[in-house]
Amino acid sequence: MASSSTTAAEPHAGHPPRLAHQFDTPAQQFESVVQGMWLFLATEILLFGGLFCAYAVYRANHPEIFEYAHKYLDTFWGAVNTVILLCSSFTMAAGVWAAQRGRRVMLSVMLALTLLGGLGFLGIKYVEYKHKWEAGLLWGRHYQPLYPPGHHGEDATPHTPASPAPAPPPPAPPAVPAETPPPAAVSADAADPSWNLHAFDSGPRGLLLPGSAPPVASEPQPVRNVHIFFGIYFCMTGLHGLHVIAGLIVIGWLLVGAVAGRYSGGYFTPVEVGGLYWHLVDLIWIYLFPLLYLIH
Amino acid sequence: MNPIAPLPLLAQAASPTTWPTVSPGGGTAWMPPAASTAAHHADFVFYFIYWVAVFFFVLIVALMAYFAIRYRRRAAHERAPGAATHNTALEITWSAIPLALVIVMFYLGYRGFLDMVNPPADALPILVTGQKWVWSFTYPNGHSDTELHVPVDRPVQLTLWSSDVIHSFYVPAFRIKRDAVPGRYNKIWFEATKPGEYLALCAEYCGTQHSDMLARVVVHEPGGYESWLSEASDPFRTRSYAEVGRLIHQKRCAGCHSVDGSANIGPTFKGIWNHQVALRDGTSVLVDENYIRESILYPQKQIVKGYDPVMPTFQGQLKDREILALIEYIKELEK
Amino acid sequence: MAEHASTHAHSASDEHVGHRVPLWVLAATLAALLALTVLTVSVTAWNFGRAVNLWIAMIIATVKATLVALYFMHVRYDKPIVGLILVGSLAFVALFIGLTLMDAVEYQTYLADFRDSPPPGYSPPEMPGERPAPAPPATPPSAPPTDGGT
Amino acid sequence: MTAFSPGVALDRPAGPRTDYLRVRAGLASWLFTLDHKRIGVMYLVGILGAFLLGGIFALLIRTELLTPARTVMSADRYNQFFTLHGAIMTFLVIIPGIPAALGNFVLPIMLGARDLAFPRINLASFYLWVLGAVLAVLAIVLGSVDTGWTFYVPYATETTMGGVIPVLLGAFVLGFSSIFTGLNFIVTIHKMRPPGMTWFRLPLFLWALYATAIIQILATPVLGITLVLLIIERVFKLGIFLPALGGDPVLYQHFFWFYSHPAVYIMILPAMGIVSELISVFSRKHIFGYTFIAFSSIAIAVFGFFVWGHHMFVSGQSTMLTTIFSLLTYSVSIPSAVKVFNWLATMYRGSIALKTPMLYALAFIFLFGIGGLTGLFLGALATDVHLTDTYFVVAHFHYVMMGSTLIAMIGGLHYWWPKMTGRMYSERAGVIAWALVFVGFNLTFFPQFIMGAHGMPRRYYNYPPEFALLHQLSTVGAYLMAVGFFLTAAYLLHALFRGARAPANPWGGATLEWRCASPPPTENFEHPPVAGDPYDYSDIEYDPQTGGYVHVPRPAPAAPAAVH
Repeated sequence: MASSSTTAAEPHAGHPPRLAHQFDTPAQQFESVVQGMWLFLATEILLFGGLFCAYAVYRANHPEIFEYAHKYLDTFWGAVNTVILLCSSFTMAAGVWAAQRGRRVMLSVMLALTLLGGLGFLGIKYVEYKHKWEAGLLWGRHYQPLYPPGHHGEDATPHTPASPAPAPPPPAPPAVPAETPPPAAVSADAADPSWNLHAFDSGPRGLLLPGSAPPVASEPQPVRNVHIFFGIYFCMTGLHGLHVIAGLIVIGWLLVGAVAGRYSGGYFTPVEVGGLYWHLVDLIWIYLFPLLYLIH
Repeated sequence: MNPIAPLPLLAQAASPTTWPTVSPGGGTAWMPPAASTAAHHADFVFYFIYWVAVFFFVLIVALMAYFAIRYRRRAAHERAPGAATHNTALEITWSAIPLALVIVMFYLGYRGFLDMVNPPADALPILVTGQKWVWSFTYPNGHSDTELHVPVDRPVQLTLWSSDVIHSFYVPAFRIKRDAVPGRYNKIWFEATKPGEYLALCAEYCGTQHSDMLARVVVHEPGGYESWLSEASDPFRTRSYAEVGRLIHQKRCAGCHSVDGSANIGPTFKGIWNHQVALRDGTSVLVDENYIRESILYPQKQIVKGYDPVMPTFQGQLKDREILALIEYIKELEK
Repeated sequence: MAEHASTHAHSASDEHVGHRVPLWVLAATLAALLALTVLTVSVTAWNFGRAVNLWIAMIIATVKATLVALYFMHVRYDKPIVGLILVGSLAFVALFIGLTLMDAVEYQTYLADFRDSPPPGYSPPEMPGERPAPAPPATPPSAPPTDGGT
Repeated sequence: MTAFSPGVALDRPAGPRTDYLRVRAGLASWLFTLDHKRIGVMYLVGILGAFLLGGIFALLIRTELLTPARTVMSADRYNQFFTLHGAIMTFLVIIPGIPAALGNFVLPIMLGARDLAFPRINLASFYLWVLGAVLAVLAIVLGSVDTGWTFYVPYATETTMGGVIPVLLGAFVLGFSSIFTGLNFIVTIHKMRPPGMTWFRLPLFLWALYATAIIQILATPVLGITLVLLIIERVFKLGIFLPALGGDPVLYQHFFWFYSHPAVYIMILPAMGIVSELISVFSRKHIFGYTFIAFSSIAIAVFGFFVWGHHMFVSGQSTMLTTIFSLLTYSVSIPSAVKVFNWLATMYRGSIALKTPMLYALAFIFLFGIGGLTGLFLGALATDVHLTDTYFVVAHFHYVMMGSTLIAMIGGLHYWWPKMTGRMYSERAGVIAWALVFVGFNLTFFPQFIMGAHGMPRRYYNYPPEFALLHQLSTVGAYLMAVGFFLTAAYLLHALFRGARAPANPWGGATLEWRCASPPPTENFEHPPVAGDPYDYSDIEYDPQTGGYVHVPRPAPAAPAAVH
């Protein structure tokens, strides 16, 4: 990103190597690049801000969608991914620490660990996506769930109320939602009367006084528009996943440079800004995790 | 002093349409005729801002022109006589005066708007449906019509929705406008003050015939609204089925379907009865009562070859009897 | 705005750019982050009500995010302008979400009225996932979806 | 301070070896250049090309509106043309216009820097602009687009035209081009100011570009995510905005206007910056109320984020938010008014030279006066309900976006033309073209205020016959304006090849760009001059030999070394 302008500085009389001609001192260049990166991170925050806004609007107005649908998500794997990402953020910070001291081996190891962490995160994300794909837990009209919520089976066999949900491979989730609805939820859906339209012979009820409550209000309402949760879920985690992939490409490139000994205690700007980017990816996940997985 | 000119010759020659006038005269220099309570307030706010704006604009331009002439540089080396580079008191003054003025403007506009959104309890409710590209109005007795008829001096509340894209219901003479948005009800109310005929337009861009999405607005003298509604609700009392069908065609279908054999957005009604028509999917179908009925209620099911699937459904807007009347009219066209 | 022309005060040597956060601070930050992750997950065992649950989750997340920003991203050691950029961008996100949310909450009644009493002849589109695919309910009164092919 | 030695002015003409235009030759030396001046020139060429394209669409629209109903094209064609006109003019012309073309050229020189902080990102942003332009053209080829430049849902997700997705992608890419330009400008202004160039010695154009860059950074990403969501809605039917899936089309409008209203200030702020420069230089008088103007730019940039809902007064926005947005909308009018009064006070007791750039600046005040004051009608709720979505709005935003932004851009182009090309254009032709544009513009758009107030909705193919005369006046005005623009293009091109050699400082400006040669050398300054007050003309003297002005340093009391 911002670092690219500094990697191949044009030779300029009296300039140290790697100092671009428009700068006077390495410190000025370093500060400029870091500030540029921070401004770029600000645009990333605003970019995600749009999705957080969509989330906030639907969560505030339809909390029931989120309370119902998040049970399709597996808190255990979300938590594991959070831990992985936090650890990779730490290794990245440690990598910067090593780069500042010119410790090439440690920098390379730390970058490699960060890379592994990111790949692990994506691997788990892949498993989660695959499960949702197979279970029909998708956006819009593709939302055709095979299971009731709370069922985290990785297999794609249709759910029958008789067979309990197989536990996920690793130990049971730390917090199984206490209020898992009974399996009858599906049949409640089917019997929902809310779409039985009343014949309108004498004008729409919408024109009546606001005080007259609709007659179906007392009946147990199934949750409508659950697909919106999955639309938001895929947008948010998808955009975040794209950022993880971009971050991994940057880190891979840094790793190559580190192994080749391109960075020193006096010049480690790319490691620094790559690290900032990776921390932002972490920062956003820190919010996504409770907002998507920990609703209760 | 209405600047809206009578029809110039050039336009007359080229305009085949039957657009009614938006400003039938009687307005002011800047505003069309005012025919609702909201219109009078809106015009007051408009002219208040107008005169403030004119004052400041004339002041700015006059000073600018005066300075440009008075202090004109006559020789290239000439220097500016003045030196003041700032004057805080002056600058605070010319920030504060506009501030005070715009707060007044905001307040005036806000008061008019509050009146516009809070209907009186006894307002006459009318449902307005926007669809490409026709307005329909459903009256409290269930009658649905493409014209808006309202009594004079009585508040009317419009509840707007759209069955496809966003439209905007706009009556210039009443100074009201509100979007019709799919999936929700938007509301607005007005009280007409002058009997007569006005025009409602669509103000939110909605596609090919956006500019022809018009509706006649009739403000009745006291008592006129009730007699119109009872007459319009039961057109069969005095007319034959085919005659009613002709009226319905004029109101609802003529925009897309001709009766003289020429093609339009949809197929013509002439020469189809009891004939086979080719469909888009390669099959063909006989035009009979069932086919016409289905085309009106479920227009997306069978699309005639060569046409786009753009027709909206008329479910809930045409009653069975009215569909029968249309069928009779189409039969009649063959004679 | 207190930023000055930045070329002064730095020697032309290329040593000592950036900020050196001690390694133990980074490790302690990680430990705190992991502890907070355990906390935010385990706290879901209790239900304090919709709003409080959300607030607890968001406060913990904000503490975590602050730790990451201050130490991993070393905002704490940077010039104030960096913090200003971060806080400023968050403030504008808050502005965007805040005003949009205020409006959306206010106008929900318009949507609810429509849902509860749709206009005559309106056939609501079939909502995804409302009926399980294998067993559609008998005789839905509504006709084909209106969002057909316009 | 090692790198600098105080001001040796470079106002001798640069030879072919140093002049940025001729230092290297060949197409590749332009396509891969990292010189901000060359990138600025390439932007300028591209943007003027896009302006021609958008202008042709405008003329086609105006031709169609010569008569009610069909004049020369079908309704669908008309809908495509106004969409393309809007999208091209907004995203390809006026948003990048001043910052990316003129700003790119001038900013580092005015600052006393050798280049922008990130020359490669600067070049990348230019190529993103090119990609956006290619996508827009692709959209025209692939079945065009008829959504209006606002892409309102659900129309934009339902229309069958094939060009919708390319246009959305194009706008997305252009957003990133804009972000990178803004990012570059902010870092450059923060970090690359040479000694002596303190914040309050920044020329006001730079303050304006700085304020603009803040908006570009903070608002444009939201456009990005909005367009991505819209593409996903159209392709995959996501359901966040689509009413048929329980979504909310009004939410889309919030998303769209959160960017697109501040975008208006991306357009107008740099224009105000140019006018501040022009008024002061051509009055030979210190700008009046420097700090008020500088801070009013920042104030407009910030307030600009608080008012987006005023595009939605009739859309189904709640009454409460509508009221709040109306009140906040008026907050923007104060800093705008302050600027206008300060410009007038600058002219007072000045020494005013009515050269072409100054004429454009005066036209700006006139047109912005009308554009700004008609905004008051649209901010008041009771009148906005009547006026919104009519030609009144069309006229209002054309007065602001075209009459103000574009006019200032052309004024700036004339002002810096000698600096960019090293050639003078014909002053007489300049004045004639200015008069044509000015009269043509008012003839085009003033009748639209009258039409709109009388209830003529916008985006109408057909219209009531009583509006025909006003529409015809408007069309005649558009052609007049086109003649003016073609004349401008002709004499500027003529000047490029045949114009007289420009002196280093033809207007007597005191900002730093006038202290390097015309055209400037690649590195701008061998040793940047120590910046003084950018509006202090006391040591600028007319030099009859070159026909320009020269900087004659006086033994003035040394400026207190600003900060350290």
